[in-house]
Amino acid sequence: MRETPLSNCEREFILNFIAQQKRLDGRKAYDYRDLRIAFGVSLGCCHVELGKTRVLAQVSCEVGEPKQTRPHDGVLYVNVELSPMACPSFEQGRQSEEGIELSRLMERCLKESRCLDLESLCIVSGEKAWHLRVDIHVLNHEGNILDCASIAAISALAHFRRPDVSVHGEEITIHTLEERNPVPLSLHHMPLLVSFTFFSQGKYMLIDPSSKEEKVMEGKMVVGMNKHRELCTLQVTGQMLLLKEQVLRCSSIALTKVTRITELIHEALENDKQARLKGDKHGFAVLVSGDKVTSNRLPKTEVKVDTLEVSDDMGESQSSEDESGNEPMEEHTEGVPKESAVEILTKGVGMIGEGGASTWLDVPQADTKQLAAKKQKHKVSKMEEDEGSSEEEEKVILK
Amino acid sequence: MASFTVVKTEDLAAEQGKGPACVLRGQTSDLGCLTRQDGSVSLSQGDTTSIAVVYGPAEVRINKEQIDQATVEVVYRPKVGLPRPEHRKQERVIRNTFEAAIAASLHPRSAISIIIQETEDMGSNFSCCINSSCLALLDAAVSMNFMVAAVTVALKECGEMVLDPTKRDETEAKSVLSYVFDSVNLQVLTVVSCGKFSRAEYRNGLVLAREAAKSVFQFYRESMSKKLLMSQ
Amino acid sequence: MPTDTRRLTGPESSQSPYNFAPCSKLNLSNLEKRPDGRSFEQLRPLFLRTDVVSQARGSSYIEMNETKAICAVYGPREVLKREDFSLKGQLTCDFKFTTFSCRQRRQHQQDSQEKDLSVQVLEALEPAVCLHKYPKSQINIFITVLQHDGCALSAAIMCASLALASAGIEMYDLVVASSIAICGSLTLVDPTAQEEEAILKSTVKLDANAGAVTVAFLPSLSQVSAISSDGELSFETLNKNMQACVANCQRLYPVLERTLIKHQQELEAAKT
Amino acid sequence: MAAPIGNVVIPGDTFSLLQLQPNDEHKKILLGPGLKEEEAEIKVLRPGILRFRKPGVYWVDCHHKRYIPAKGDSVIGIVNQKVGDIFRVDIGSSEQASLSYLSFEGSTKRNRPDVKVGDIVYAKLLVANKDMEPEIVCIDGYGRSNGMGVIRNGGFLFHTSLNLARKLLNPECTLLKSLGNRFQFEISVGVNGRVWIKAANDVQTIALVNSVIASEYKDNDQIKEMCKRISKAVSRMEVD
Amino acid sequence: MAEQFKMAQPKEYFKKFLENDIRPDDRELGEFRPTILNIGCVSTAEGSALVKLGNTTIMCGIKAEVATPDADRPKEGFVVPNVELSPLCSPSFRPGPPGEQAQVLSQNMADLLRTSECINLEDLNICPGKLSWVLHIDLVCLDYDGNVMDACTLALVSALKNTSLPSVTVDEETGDIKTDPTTLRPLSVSCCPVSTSFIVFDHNILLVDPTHEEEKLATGAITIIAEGGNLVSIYKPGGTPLTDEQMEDCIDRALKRSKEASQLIGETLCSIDR
Repeated sequence: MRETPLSNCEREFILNFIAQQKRLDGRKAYDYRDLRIAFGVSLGCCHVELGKTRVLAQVSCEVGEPKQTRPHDGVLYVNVELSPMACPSFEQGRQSEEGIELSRLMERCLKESRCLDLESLCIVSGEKAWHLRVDIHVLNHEGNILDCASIAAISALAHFRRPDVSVHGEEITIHTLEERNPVPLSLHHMPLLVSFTFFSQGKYMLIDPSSKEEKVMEGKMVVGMNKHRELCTLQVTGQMLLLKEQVLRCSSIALTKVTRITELIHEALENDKQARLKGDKHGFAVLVSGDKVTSNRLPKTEVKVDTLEVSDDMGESQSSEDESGNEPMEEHTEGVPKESAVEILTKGVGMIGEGGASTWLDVPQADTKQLAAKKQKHKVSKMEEDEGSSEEEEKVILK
Repeated sequence: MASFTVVKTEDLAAEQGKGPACVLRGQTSDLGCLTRQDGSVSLSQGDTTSIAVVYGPAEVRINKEQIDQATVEVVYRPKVGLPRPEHRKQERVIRNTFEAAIAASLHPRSAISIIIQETEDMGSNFSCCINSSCLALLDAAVSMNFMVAAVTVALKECGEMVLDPTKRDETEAKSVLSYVFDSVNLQVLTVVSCGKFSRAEYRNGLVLAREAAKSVFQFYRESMSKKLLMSQ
Repeated sequence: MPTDTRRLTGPESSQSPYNFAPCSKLNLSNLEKRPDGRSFEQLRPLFLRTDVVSQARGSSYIEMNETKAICAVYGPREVLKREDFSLKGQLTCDFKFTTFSCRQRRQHQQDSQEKDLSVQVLEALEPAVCLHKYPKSQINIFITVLQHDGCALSAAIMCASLALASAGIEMYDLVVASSIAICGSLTLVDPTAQEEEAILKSTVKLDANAGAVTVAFLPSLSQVSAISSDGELSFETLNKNMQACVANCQRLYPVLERTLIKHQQELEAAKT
Repeated sequence: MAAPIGNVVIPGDTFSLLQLQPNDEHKKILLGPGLKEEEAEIKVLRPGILRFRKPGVYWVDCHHKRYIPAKGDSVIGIVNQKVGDIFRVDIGSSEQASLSYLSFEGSTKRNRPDVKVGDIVYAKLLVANKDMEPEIVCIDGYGRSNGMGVIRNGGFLFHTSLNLARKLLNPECTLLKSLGNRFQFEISVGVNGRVWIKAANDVQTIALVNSVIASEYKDNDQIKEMCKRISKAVSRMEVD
Repeated sequence: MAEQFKMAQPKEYFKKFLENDIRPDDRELGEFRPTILNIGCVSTAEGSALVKLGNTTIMCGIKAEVATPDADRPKEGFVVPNVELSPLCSPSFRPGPPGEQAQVLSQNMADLLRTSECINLEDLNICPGKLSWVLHIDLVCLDYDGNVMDACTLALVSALKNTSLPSVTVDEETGDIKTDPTTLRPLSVSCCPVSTSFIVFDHNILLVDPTHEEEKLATGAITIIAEGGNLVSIYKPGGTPLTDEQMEDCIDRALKRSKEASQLIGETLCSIDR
């Protein structure tokens, strides 16, 4: 779908405004929009709101064969979905430039940072291992999907638990959650992505850009880092040059942001844990309070119905079936006589019903042998009775 | 073996906001929860939640253009993995349902697209999808001949019926039926079933679901009134 | 992760149980009778039928004992893309084995052999069709082999030419095809899959002459529209067997002819 | 029971002509958007608030973001591309509107108006029909611009829901009044939910933009309250 | 003349017929097209059937292969149904991967197999955790003239009932696999579900077993799968809302049809064994 184009007046205004060290939503250059992390009822399901940008991440698992190249490791798939849901300009199914870059960066952040101990996911070396899958769905695109996605993904991994497995010889058993508590993944550290956008030859720098700011930006630098100041990715895109100082400055800003966000994630995880322990309500259902003007809530409602038929006795349905035999059906029944409807034309060929048109194997009335011949040519004997083509083939054979 | 999500047993057991068999779980709606779309809503029925958004009447792809009416598109997005045939089937059912509801002839040569994201399937996911889509259409004020409401009923082996079943109920049930009704004369618009059932059971489910549908429609009306009256 | 999200997929890898069975190989060196009891130069009974696909412009069904194929012809249709407009109409051919048509299960996607066969059928038919009569348009041929027991190519060619004819596409002549499998001194007319397989397997230890030749022939013009041979054959053998093939084609021709006449008569009958 | 004028109606609701005007059902009535007559019944197609204007005009005042063109509407469009001698203009409808370069004041084949891609124009819908591509013009019947044309020199464009735009266009609009008491600014509002504002300086402009957006779900007292706060905040910002 | 009329306003054309309760192919509203069933027509498949429902033609072939079962279901085999709507069967299909409709049909087949439980996946296990059968069930449409769903189910069930598997054994200690092609074991199919499809014409008339033309004009459709006296599935994807009476009527007819069709399958199978 076509997206509303950005008008010149918006573009100029935003750039001016940035030049005045101001932002449309009144943030300072290095402010994040407010961040909200929520977890679903299912484990490893995380929903992150960064301002109005929303991302949902879900971790799932299956048992499969490990890669030939790394027989002692489990496998981690990362899948980023940009659908028209988030923003009309995204195409369903087809991966856009943006989408590819996004998944690439997420992979670098999650896989190549080795934040996840894949060896612990191996069940039988070279034969069976856990395949983890992180599906990242962008729900609403108001800018800076990347940071939002990385937060969602890493929190989801931290929140996830996989079923326990035990191996006896060749027998491997996946324990149900009743039998054994699910086990958490061993997460070494939490790498996060922080993106910096640059304007007017890198003169001005903003973090956590809004979608409009992204539209007018000149270039972008993405820093992947964990709270121990370990860099896992660094990527610069766009046509602009950066000074060494700027890069260093960015990394130090990134550090402070990452530390703060990591705290928030841990907080959120803790809250969820407490809620589950206390047996309080948790999951997305709770997010919607219903006191906003645009939101509403319907308490659970008893539904009363006057006496129902006794459902579980077959007799009932039987009888209803019998009645199907008589009057309401009559007008439909002719054409298909009840008894001996089936006509066996030849070995393995039967038919019912008349009327209607059929161009191939049109049997009715005509001598059934013809069809017999048509279907069962292995018996050349049959062919003799058949005129036309089959006579010919007699000739063929005789010659 | 398909990739699966993990849900704690106690969460399945907890049945948050779920009482006796003939109860609709608590519902919450959040209209316009997203910003980039013409209409959006996040709906929850008990722990089952889904987000639906609507664009339209919007630009249509040339190969899908119809000169006499709007083209209705539905995209269903599973939470895990890429869309598979089962989701195609679901899309088809949802699309046909809304093709009947939407007054498409008013906007020829345009597209009305509905995109549904499964966010948490804790039972009766199909109903949740239909209902959220309908609310999203209302939020986008797309012209409709009538509204639709879906209600799921699960039939236990013992013959007991469970309205708006949770995941646990669904797995224990011998069959699960989902009915969709129109708001004008509460006739059956859509039925999808999973598992064997007798004729009588179908009828009983119908009666129960129809009753429940009324309160769903009431919920639609309240949600809309609340939003509209405040913003006039 | 599932590679094909548009189909239902089973386990990643599975194989035919017959891979673990002692394979009964047909011994060609001292073969005095063919497994299906035919003499060496005997053709299989040929059965043909037109108008089998109601939705198609023209269609036909062919059966040579266990080899069964169906073909539908659509068009002339307008070409959608402006750039491939041409004064000469274009003929396309899409050849497919059903997944269950052979001993080993086949994949849904068209494999290299099927692509190859598509081209061969196309080349055999093109000379027979008056393409100059269909400018700016295309004619599509779709062939599906329901069961493969040798001579898929010749079956496909005959089936397709009949389908084209029944579609009322203007043609110079029908195309008849026949094939012969050669193994040293032994020649097998109209070979079955088992025979074909045996020969291809045996190539290594036998002398130069081992393979098969298929000839597509325009009987009334008595022109050869295509020859395909695989395996290794000396020139003389190839030559000799080509003649034999042509002869067989001439014997098959009346069958096609009759079927077509019957088809026309039916049309007339339908009119009145 | 009388028609629920001023109340919320939702698709599928129906009421008879009699309900609409109990006194004399012979009077001619006119059905606006969101309503349709079916077997002597009035059927609601869109959710919204049922409105009535004398003598017999009924319509559903509904709340949406997507613009559906209607003849004579004044809209703000963004020029998307130049094709030959027409401009394709995005007005937020399913199809882009066409704008001939001749339909500007004083433009002739010789002197074409200076319009660049990305410019915003204030224009009127000349052709709006579900089966035809919408066409907009920047001149009235007498070839005068009267206020229409390209909007230049600064300001900021933003998008709102359509009924907020309609609210702003209402001469009784509390928001604009109370803002007007405190700031000096130009505003132009398109019924397609596009609003352009230009105030003394950028800070004020943004302040106004935000207050307009914020006012969507506020009643008049809250709006007044908000305006006070905003003006304070702005004066503070302008100091530093 | 009739042709032009049909071309110009197909809907009116059909109305004219339906006014006197007859359909263009002189069927009554509740009448099926002749159903021809040819079981065991492809000898290269472990099981096969060809179904003709009027012009609509579906061929179903079942290829059995062996594979290692899933870790979480070590005692189960696989059934993998797929419906192929090839460009051969109708001008409306193009070469390439299956379109939406083919996918929906495939899914319907899978759901049918699952809910009707006509195949017990544990029967398809050869050696727990080591080896299981994979039944690749491929349904190829050879002529697309409406009501493909019913034809598919009929073909599917017949082919399954026709399927027999060679005996495969896994050696305990060496773990290598042996196949004995001479001894064949028929696959046990517990039940015989039959689907019946209707379309709604002009918002009120119900037509059973629609042709392609009728489907194009339909304002709604409904498919009911019945097995014995029970219902396996009711599938009404949107379209015109139906009254309860109409639904009941559909169920009646479906139950009736299921009897006839299973009779057809049964007797046809016997005719082979003879």
